[in-house]
Amino acid sequence: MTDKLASQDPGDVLSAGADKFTVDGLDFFYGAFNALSGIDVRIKEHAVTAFIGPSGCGKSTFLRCLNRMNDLIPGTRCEGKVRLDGHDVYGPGVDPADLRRRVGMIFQQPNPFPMTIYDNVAYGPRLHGMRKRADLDAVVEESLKRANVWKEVKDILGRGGLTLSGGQQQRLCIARVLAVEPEVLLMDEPCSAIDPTSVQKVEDLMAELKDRITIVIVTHNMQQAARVSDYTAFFLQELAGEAAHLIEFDRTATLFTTPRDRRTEDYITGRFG
Amino acid sequence: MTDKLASQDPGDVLSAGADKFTVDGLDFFYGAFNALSGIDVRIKEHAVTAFIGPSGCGKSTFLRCLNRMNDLIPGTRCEGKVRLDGHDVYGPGVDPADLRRRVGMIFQQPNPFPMTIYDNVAYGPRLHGMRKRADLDAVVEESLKRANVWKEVKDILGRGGLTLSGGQQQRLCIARVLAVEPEVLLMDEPCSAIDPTSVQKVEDLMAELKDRITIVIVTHNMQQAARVSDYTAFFLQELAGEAAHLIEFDRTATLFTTPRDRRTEDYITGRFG
Amino acid sequence: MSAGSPREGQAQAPAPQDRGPAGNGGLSRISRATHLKEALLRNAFLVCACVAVAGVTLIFVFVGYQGWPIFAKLGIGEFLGGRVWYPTKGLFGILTLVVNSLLAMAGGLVLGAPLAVGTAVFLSEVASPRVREVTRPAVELLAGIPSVVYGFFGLVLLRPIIARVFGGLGFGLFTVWVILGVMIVPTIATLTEDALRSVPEGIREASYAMGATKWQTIWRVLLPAARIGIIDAVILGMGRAIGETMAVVMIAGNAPVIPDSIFKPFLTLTTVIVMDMPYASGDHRTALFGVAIVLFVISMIFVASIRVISRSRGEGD
Amino acid sequence: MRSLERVDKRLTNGLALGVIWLAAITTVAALGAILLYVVVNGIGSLTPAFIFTWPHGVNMEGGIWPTIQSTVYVTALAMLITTPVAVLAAVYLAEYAVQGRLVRTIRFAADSLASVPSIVMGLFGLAAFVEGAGLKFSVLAAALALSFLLLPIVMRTTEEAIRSVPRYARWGSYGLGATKWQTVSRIVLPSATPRITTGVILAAGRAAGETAVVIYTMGTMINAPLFPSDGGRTMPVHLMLLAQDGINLHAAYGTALVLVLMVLAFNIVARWVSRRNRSMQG
Amino acid sequence: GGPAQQKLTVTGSTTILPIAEASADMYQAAHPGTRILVAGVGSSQGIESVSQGTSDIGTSSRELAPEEKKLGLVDTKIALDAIAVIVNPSNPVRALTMQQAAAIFERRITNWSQVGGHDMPIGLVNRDEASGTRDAFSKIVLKGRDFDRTAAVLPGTGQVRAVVTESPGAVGFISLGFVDRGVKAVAIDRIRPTEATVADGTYPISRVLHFFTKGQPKGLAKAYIDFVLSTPVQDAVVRDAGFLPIDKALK
Ligand SMILES: Nc1ncnc2c1ncn2[C@@H]1O[C@H](COP(=O)(O)OP(=O)(O)OP(=O)(O)O)[C@@H](O)[C@H]1O
Ligand SMILES: Nc1ncnc2c1ncn2[C@@H]1O[C@H](COP(=O)(O)OP(=O)(O)OP(=O)(O)O)[C@@H](O)[C@H]1O
Ligand SMILES: [Mg+2]
Ligand SMILES: [Mg+2]
Repeated sequence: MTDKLASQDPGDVLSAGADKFTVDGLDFFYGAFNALSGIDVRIKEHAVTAFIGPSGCGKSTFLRCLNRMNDLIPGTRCEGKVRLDGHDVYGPGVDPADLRRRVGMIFQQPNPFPMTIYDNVAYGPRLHGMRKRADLDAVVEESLKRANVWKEVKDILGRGGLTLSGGQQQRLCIARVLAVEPEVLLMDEPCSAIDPTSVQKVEDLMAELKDRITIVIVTHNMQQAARVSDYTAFFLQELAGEAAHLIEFDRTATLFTTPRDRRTEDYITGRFG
Repeated sequence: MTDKLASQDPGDVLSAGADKFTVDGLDFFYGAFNALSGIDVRIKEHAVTAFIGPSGCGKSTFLRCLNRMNDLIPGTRCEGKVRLDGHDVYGPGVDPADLRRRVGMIFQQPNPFPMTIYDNVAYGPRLHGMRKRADLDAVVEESLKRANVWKEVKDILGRGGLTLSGGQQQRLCIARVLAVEPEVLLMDEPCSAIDPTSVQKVEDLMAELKDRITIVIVTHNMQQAARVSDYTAFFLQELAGEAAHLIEFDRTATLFTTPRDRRTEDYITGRFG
Repeated sequence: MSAGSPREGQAQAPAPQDRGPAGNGGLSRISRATHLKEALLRNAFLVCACVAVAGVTLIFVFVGYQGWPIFAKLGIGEFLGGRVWYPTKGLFGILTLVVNSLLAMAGGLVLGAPLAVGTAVFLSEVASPRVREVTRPAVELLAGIPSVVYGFFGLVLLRPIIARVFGGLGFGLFTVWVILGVMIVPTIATLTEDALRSVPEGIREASYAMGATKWQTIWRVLLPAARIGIIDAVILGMGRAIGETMAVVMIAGNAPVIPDSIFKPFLTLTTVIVMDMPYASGDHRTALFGVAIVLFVISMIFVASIRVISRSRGEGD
Repeated sequence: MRSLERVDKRLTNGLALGVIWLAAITTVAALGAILLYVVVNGIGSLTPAFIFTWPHGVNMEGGIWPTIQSTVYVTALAMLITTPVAVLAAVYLAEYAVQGRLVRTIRFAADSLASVPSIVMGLFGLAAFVEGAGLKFSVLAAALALSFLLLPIVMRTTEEAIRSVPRYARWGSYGLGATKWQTVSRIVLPSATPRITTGVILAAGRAAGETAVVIYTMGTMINAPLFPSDGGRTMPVHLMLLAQDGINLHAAYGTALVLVLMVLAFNIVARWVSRRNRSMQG
Repeated sequence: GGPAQQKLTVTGSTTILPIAEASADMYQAAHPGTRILVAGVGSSQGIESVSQGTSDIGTSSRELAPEEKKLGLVDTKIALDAIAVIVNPSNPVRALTMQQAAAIFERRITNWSQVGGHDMPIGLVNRDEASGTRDAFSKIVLKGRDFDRTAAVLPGTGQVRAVVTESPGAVGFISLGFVDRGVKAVAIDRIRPTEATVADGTYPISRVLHFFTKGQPKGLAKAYIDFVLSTPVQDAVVRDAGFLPIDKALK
């Protein structure tokens, strides 16, 4: 029944814009444990899509399927199709490193590298072969500006990235990703470990970025999902130890006001989780 | 302003029953970091008091002040008065070990000792000098029954406590505490690491126990606070790095339906945290 | 107080043995016996912990007492700076031995440190769990093999091979380098692996998520992030190499000169003790204890520099 | 251009990972070579007669029994002296000590002790125990000198073992009104015992293989020591003398093999203890 | 009855230690109840302690010095030690003069071509300072002058032999009894080292090993010395230790 629902939705919702990611019948396994089953979803270009659901329902797992971060965990397996602009992400010969450059990722815990702020941002461009100091300077400034943190750090670019406050660190991490010009930005609970003022700044940032970048955000905070996203996907693992499913996917406004599934409604009204 | 509020409340709320704990002007320090400031609160006998608030606001810290568990962390300091039945808990010469026997504690992570189920429960009575096998047998059975876990373990008392499921482990830990007949039970997010069925059992348990024991529970789950507690205290650390305060303390029904402080309202309606 | 007062609860409680005088609903005091016992135990443990301090002091006192006269007699400059070690002629300058020890250590490090760091990176970043299951015990076993066995192996297998390939007798720096290089691998590798593992997982993920290859992540993020730990490990390896005795004595050739080739025999600070102790007496024996003082001081310098480096990290980022 | 760069990146990655593999293979190969060489050459000597009889003759023909006995004796005695002191010291550091000058001094001393070259420890034993305390060349003098060498090793592994006991387990005990010593003795130490045991066994392996310390404190006399005041010759010392002499290499190979097997056994037992522990907790 | 003393102390030369120890073991095994303590403390110390009476037998690998002659010590020669200069069998050099041998070990000659061999650098192998063989070699060949200090210093006869066996350019010296087919003993001053040339005293690098007693040996001391001189010990123990039996020389 879940599958039917999920495969019905796209039709309705998809009319709105181009699909950046198309996921069909995705199953994911940690060893023998089937964490996700039969996920079908379309992620719209230049929009913010939120993933919500109780803890452990596989939101992060699914997010990490999109840029093949799960490849790094030994013993995991992904079945089904994930397409980026129509190209199979798991296709033969696809370079996951290049994929990850195009599909950037922000984590719950801000994780600047233990190097200077400048080097943090320059890391990506350098990886991909940029060497000239002037070019790097330009990219660093531009990225920090886009990440809304330039003003705070412009005079201390030589300081260690870890000396910043949590919220600044998180924006530094965003700047670091922006420096490699990703097309998609995956954010896994980017605001749950930072202070309210910084949360505000990050949320503003997302609104600005989505003109040029497709954004997917996992959040526990329903208010946040409602505030920032255009589309929302609700995941649920109904029984401990069983696979999680995508229960409902819709425009955020629709999903929060008139959820079609009773379980979605229970969740967003706080009846469990 | 916060202080004023907190010191006004007791007057209203306290009329209802006897105070088990009276806390006045408590300040707590981790080294130089002032984690809690100016906490005044009265904890009612034979009632369940819930502490709520965002992560890091000092709920656990405050709980651990009540039975001096913080003494175990080097470099910590507690100022102000904490009275149990009117006696100063931090008074000179007070035996923290005996205090802790009277004020039992349950932790977020179930923590059975690496010994048999029987020995886990007998540990406390043995510490305090009980030696006779028959007495111990009686206490173990009685405690496991009161903790709602006797049926599940009565045939495997000789098995290691760590072989039980998480939820059973947590109830075993409760039995272990009940075996030393505490007057107060401090529970620090006792349900956040266990399965829903066990959560149900633990909540039922609290309702049964409060006839004889005063219960204080820290929880992240507002629904749970609403379900199980008679009184609720809301803590908040308004700025990262600053001390947290007690924002509001009231009967649970009142606090959840008509919070007096806007911050309390924001929190319980999920506007932050 | 109401009916179910705490005193009732207590009545059923197993009576604690040493409940203090105020047990009657108030808070009991710590009993004298408990207090004494805890204090006694605490101090007993403290004494045990101080055995380590006593050990270092005793070493300093005893070895110092036996060896100091040579410094007094020759003067520190002549003992440390004298170039000729010729005990039967009454010449006790150890500069040659110091230089040889440093040469042996440096070469062992140049061979061993990259091997060890490579192995550590392999264990922590490259190996699949199954391969790691085999490799790590091998590294640990390498640490368990007694140094006399290394020496024996070097003497009977490696030395003849080197003699055949490079000519000469097979004794010399090169042979020692190879053996020391292998011997310090476990020391450096296990500590480096620890350092790499303590780099937060998030940093690894962040790097991969930016499109870095495994090697880029290792080279640009992990090794720099673990660098303090790696430096510590290398210094410990240096200590191990310069203090190594039994393996070196069998393959060094023990000529008390600075060798003019890496295939020529040489004598070090540690091996001079093994070679001469059986027959040394008088000033000669004192001088050997003097050499022990020098070795002790060198090892203390290594330990102290690890301290300093680790502390500077605490203040740095 | 971008794709060229990608090829270059991949190539570097492949090459570098290849070098890392090579490093690991070299390390394992070094171990393999040593073990193989010792086993192949020593296996022929490994007869009951070799193990259970006394050496005789000028160049030490016959067996190595007294050296085995000496090794086991001195190792056991050293562990007996070291273990309680080291464990209690570690209890102090992990459970009682407050960060401060004293603890820093103790840690610095332990680190220094751990890095004292064993030849220096040997001379120290000679000066302090053999001559200073008048113990002569004896098992006791050797065990004392060895225990200074082992103390920091056992201390460190024990402290790690104690620290790895989850603090929740401690809290559980304190929360029931246990005193510090009750918590340490009934919860912390029992939980840490398997790891402590592993550390002690590994340290024993170290003691059994030690040469420089023993040769100056126990002497080289072939003897089957009965009392701690007796001297003796351990297997590593025997191997060293045989190797230096270079005449009876058969016996040397045999001794090396027995020594390596003994150390191997220590390692395997240690591994087994820790594995069993892991599976019991899991 | 048996010997008057049941305990005997033998101290002195480390060179003789293997003989003294092994024969003590054998003697004690054959005569339960006797106890023979053997210690290697050096020849001088052995001579001193026997003359002072702290030990019953002093062993020495050198002759008595002039002032020691007055101490009233009785000499029993117990073995011959001849030292062979050994080279790799592939080395064409078959003979050296005493001067050449000395020059080689002082590194005044550094290439085999200087003594009629191939053009090959000489690899010197020396023994450690504690070695009696080195001491004797230095006295007899170098006349007390210094060994070259860059030579490899090896702590055992077998090691010297092994190194010379493996390295074409190596040269060393070991007791004649340890010469085997892996090495070649060169003639010195045209005399090849054999048991015969040693016994008749024509081979120049040899010495006699002594037991000294204060007065004529009596009791257990005499029994022990006789045992050492008996054929089984001379043929097994003395040869095992690398020395030559004394009877070949004196009988
Ligand atoms: N490395 C792993 N190995 C095995 N199982 C895993 C691993 N990581 C996650 N899981 C399991 O997969 C399921 C989904 O986990 P995931 O982290 O994706 O959930 P989530 O929705 O992101 O939860 P949260 O909101 O707590 O972050 C969980 O049951 C989890 O226990
Ligand atoms: N041992 C400690 N040393 C120093 N600071 C600490 C320590 N434990 C907690 N803190 C700090 O004290 C503050 C309060 O922590 P506490 O654990 O009491 O919060 P909490 O409300 O229980 O949070 P949570 O809901 O996440 O459990 C936090 O800022 C925390 O970082
Ligand atoms: Mg997640
Ligand atoms: Mg908490």
